[in-house]
Amino acid sequence: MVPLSWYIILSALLFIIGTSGVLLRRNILIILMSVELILNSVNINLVAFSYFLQDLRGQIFSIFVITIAAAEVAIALGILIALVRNKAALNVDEIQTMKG
Amino acid sequence: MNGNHHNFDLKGLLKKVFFLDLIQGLFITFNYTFSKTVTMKYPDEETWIPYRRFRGLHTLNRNKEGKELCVGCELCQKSCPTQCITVVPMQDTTGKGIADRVAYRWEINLLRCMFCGLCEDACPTEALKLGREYELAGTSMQRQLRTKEELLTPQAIPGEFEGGVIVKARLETDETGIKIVPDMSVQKRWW
Amino acid sequence: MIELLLIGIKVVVVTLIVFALPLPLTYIERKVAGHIQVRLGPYRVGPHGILQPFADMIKLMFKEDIVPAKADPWLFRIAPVIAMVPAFAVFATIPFGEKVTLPIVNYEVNLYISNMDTGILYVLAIAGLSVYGIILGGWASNSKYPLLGGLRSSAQMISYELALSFACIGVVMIVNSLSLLDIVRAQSGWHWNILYQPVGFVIFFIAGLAEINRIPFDLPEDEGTLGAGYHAEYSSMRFAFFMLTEYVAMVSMSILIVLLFLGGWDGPVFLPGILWFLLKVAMLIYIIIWTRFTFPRYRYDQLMSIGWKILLPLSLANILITGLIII
Amino acid sequence: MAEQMFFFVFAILAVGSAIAVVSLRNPVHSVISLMVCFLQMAALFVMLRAPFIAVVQVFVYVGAVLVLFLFVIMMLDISKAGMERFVSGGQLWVIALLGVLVIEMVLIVSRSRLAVITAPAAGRLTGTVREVGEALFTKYILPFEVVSLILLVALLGAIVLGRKELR
Repeated sequence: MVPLSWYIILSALLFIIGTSGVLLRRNILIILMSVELILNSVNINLVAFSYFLQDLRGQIFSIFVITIAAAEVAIALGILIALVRNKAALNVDEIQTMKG
Repeated sequence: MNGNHHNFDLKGLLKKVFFLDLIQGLFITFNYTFSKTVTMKYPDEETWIPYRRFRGLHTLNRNKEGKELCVGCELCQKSCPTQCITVVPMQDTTGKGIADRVAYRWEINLLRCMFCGLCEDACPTEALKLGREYELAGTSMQRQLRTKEELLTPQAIPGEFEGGVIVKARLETDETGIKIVPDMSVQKRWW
Repeated sequence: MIELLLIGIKVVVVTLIVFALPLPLTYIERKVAGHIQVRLGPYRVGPHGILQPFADMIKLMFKEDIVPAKADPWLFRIAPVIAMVPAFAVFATIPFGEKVTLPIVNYEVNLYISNMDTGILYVLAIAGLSVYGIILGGWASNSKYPLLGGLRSSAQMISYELALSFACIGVVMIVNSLSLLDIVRAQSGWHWNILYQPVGFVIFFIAGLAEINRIPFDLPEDEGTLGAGYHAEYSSMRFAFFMLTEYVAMVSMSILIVLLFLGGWDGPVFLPGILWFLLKVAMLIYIIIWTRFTFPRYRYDQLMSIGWKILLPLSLANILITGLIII
Repeated sequence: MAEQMFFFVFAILAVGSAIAVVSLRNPVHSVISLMVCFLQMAALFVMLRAPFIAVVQVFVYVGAVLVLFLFVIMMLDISKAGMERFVSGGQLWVIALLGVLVIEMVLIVSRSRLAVITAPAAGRLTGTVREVGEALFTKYILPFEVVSLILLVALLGAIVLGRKELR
């Protein structure tokens, strides 16, 4: 059988890979994808605990995470489209002004 | 329901809700599915005999005594827009003067011919006529250079035949190319 | 052990059948097209052109496989496969009938590979994945028309999958299960869902046509305005894979409609269930082909407004009314 | 044993594709890697007896979110973004920090009580749709409604953002 710690280590690895994407890349699209990766690594954690502790709360919570992530992506991509329409920049370092 | 005020179109709405127009369209195509097809099964089973006005492969005519009508006047060569006709005239050796000029060579390059029929119009003796053979595909370039001797042999469809019908046919393949042999006994109109 | 072997055999059989299905389907489609247009359709290869699909197959196999110079070579090559895999994966949970006893070895066999608890959700989720092949094929070609085809496909898929899933929910509410087997069992004895969910059926059928890119919603490969759309740059077997995907998707969508709304293998007893099932599927495939040669293609903005302004509210209202009736 | 083998296949593929997501230059390639990663996660959810979550994962993430990503990427001109040089010299401390984080996490997990928890032999939790649905609509109805409200707001927000400026 697969012990719980393996799942947690996997989820930690994915979390760190996602974090490195957010911290190292400057492309907004990649950053968004990395955020998705982070959210998903948390999901693995939740579902794994739900299984090993025989508690449904983990699964319920991961459904909420998925939902919120979908909403977040819709909004983020909407903002991105509006941004590119005005500034034509995909690099977060180039987006500094607050007056859109 | 405020039907009276806004000229409420109940019939139109029902039509839209139940897709009546679409279903009507489906029935039309369904009827066509089982109607008789108009496709001609060329070249395997049927072929088209064109009308007499059709401009196909050239033919050189003879008069009733079997003498060539072509006098080698070269007018067809002059009138040809693509210059695909070559005529070399010669004196008739029987010695009856200018009227007995005949063609020594009469060649047409079908690769260049566009079947405009100007040569036919230019011919003063009605020797040249664009016939009704249209299966001209061949396997060699040489085959597309037709000489006088070939053109003098009468074509499969007799000249006086009215045409404009579909007849039964048979596909034959030999080394010169494909041949569709019409069987004139069973004829039908295409419409 | 024998169970595992049986599953393996079933997978192979289903895959082979599904792989071979496009051959007769292309022939039937061309014949139906011909006769609707008062033509004959293919006629020369074999008697009544029955060998035409094999001729096409041989031609496609031996054509040159061209990858455009500026295309993304890796994605361009893999896109047809990405399109094809989900179309086949859908069949993992599709039931074809109840248990049958094999005649010679006297062994009972289930006519499905697996009966998932989440059957219908799985089918919809996997069917939604096949859009990846189209999008990536369009993008990787690095050419204008394929790109537009891919873009259209992605937007179309997102807007019609919603209506498609919502149309299923009505059925799920009546049957109280997501498993396709349960859904079919609940319909036995002429309790077909089309009688209880006529609106759901119409929405599912229309959205399904859009989902599998058939006329009147075949915008991604619109010959009139986009050349051939997403597969304009494809040739040879990669093109064949796209065609294969399209036909397999048509089959799976017909099967899904039969399972959800037309009672699956339910029918009068004088024929075995599997034959009823195949008969219904064949009829739906014919209807889909028939529609293709009857209706013109929708314009893109019309497509979007139908999806978002008509089908989606209608399907939501359908769920609401179904819920009220059930309560 | 077979389960461990499957876990390793899925985990290695997931980690590999996750690394590809953050390291590939072309955003489209990143999306494809992310798709692979999410599919592996769905497989892991199935292994964790949560088939419903797995299907939702495929449905929402792979079927909708990533398609949305592709749609947006195809609308943008990514040729400029593809030229980005993504690990500059000044960011080496980030990599060092992340390395420390990895070691720390592995240590914590392996030293803690978690390492000894193994799967329950016969759990009362089956993860069926019915179970999840009943919990969602009875015990967790308030969060569910809040989430649906958030989704509605997000929908409106996306529509407002996507609209062309009205002047």
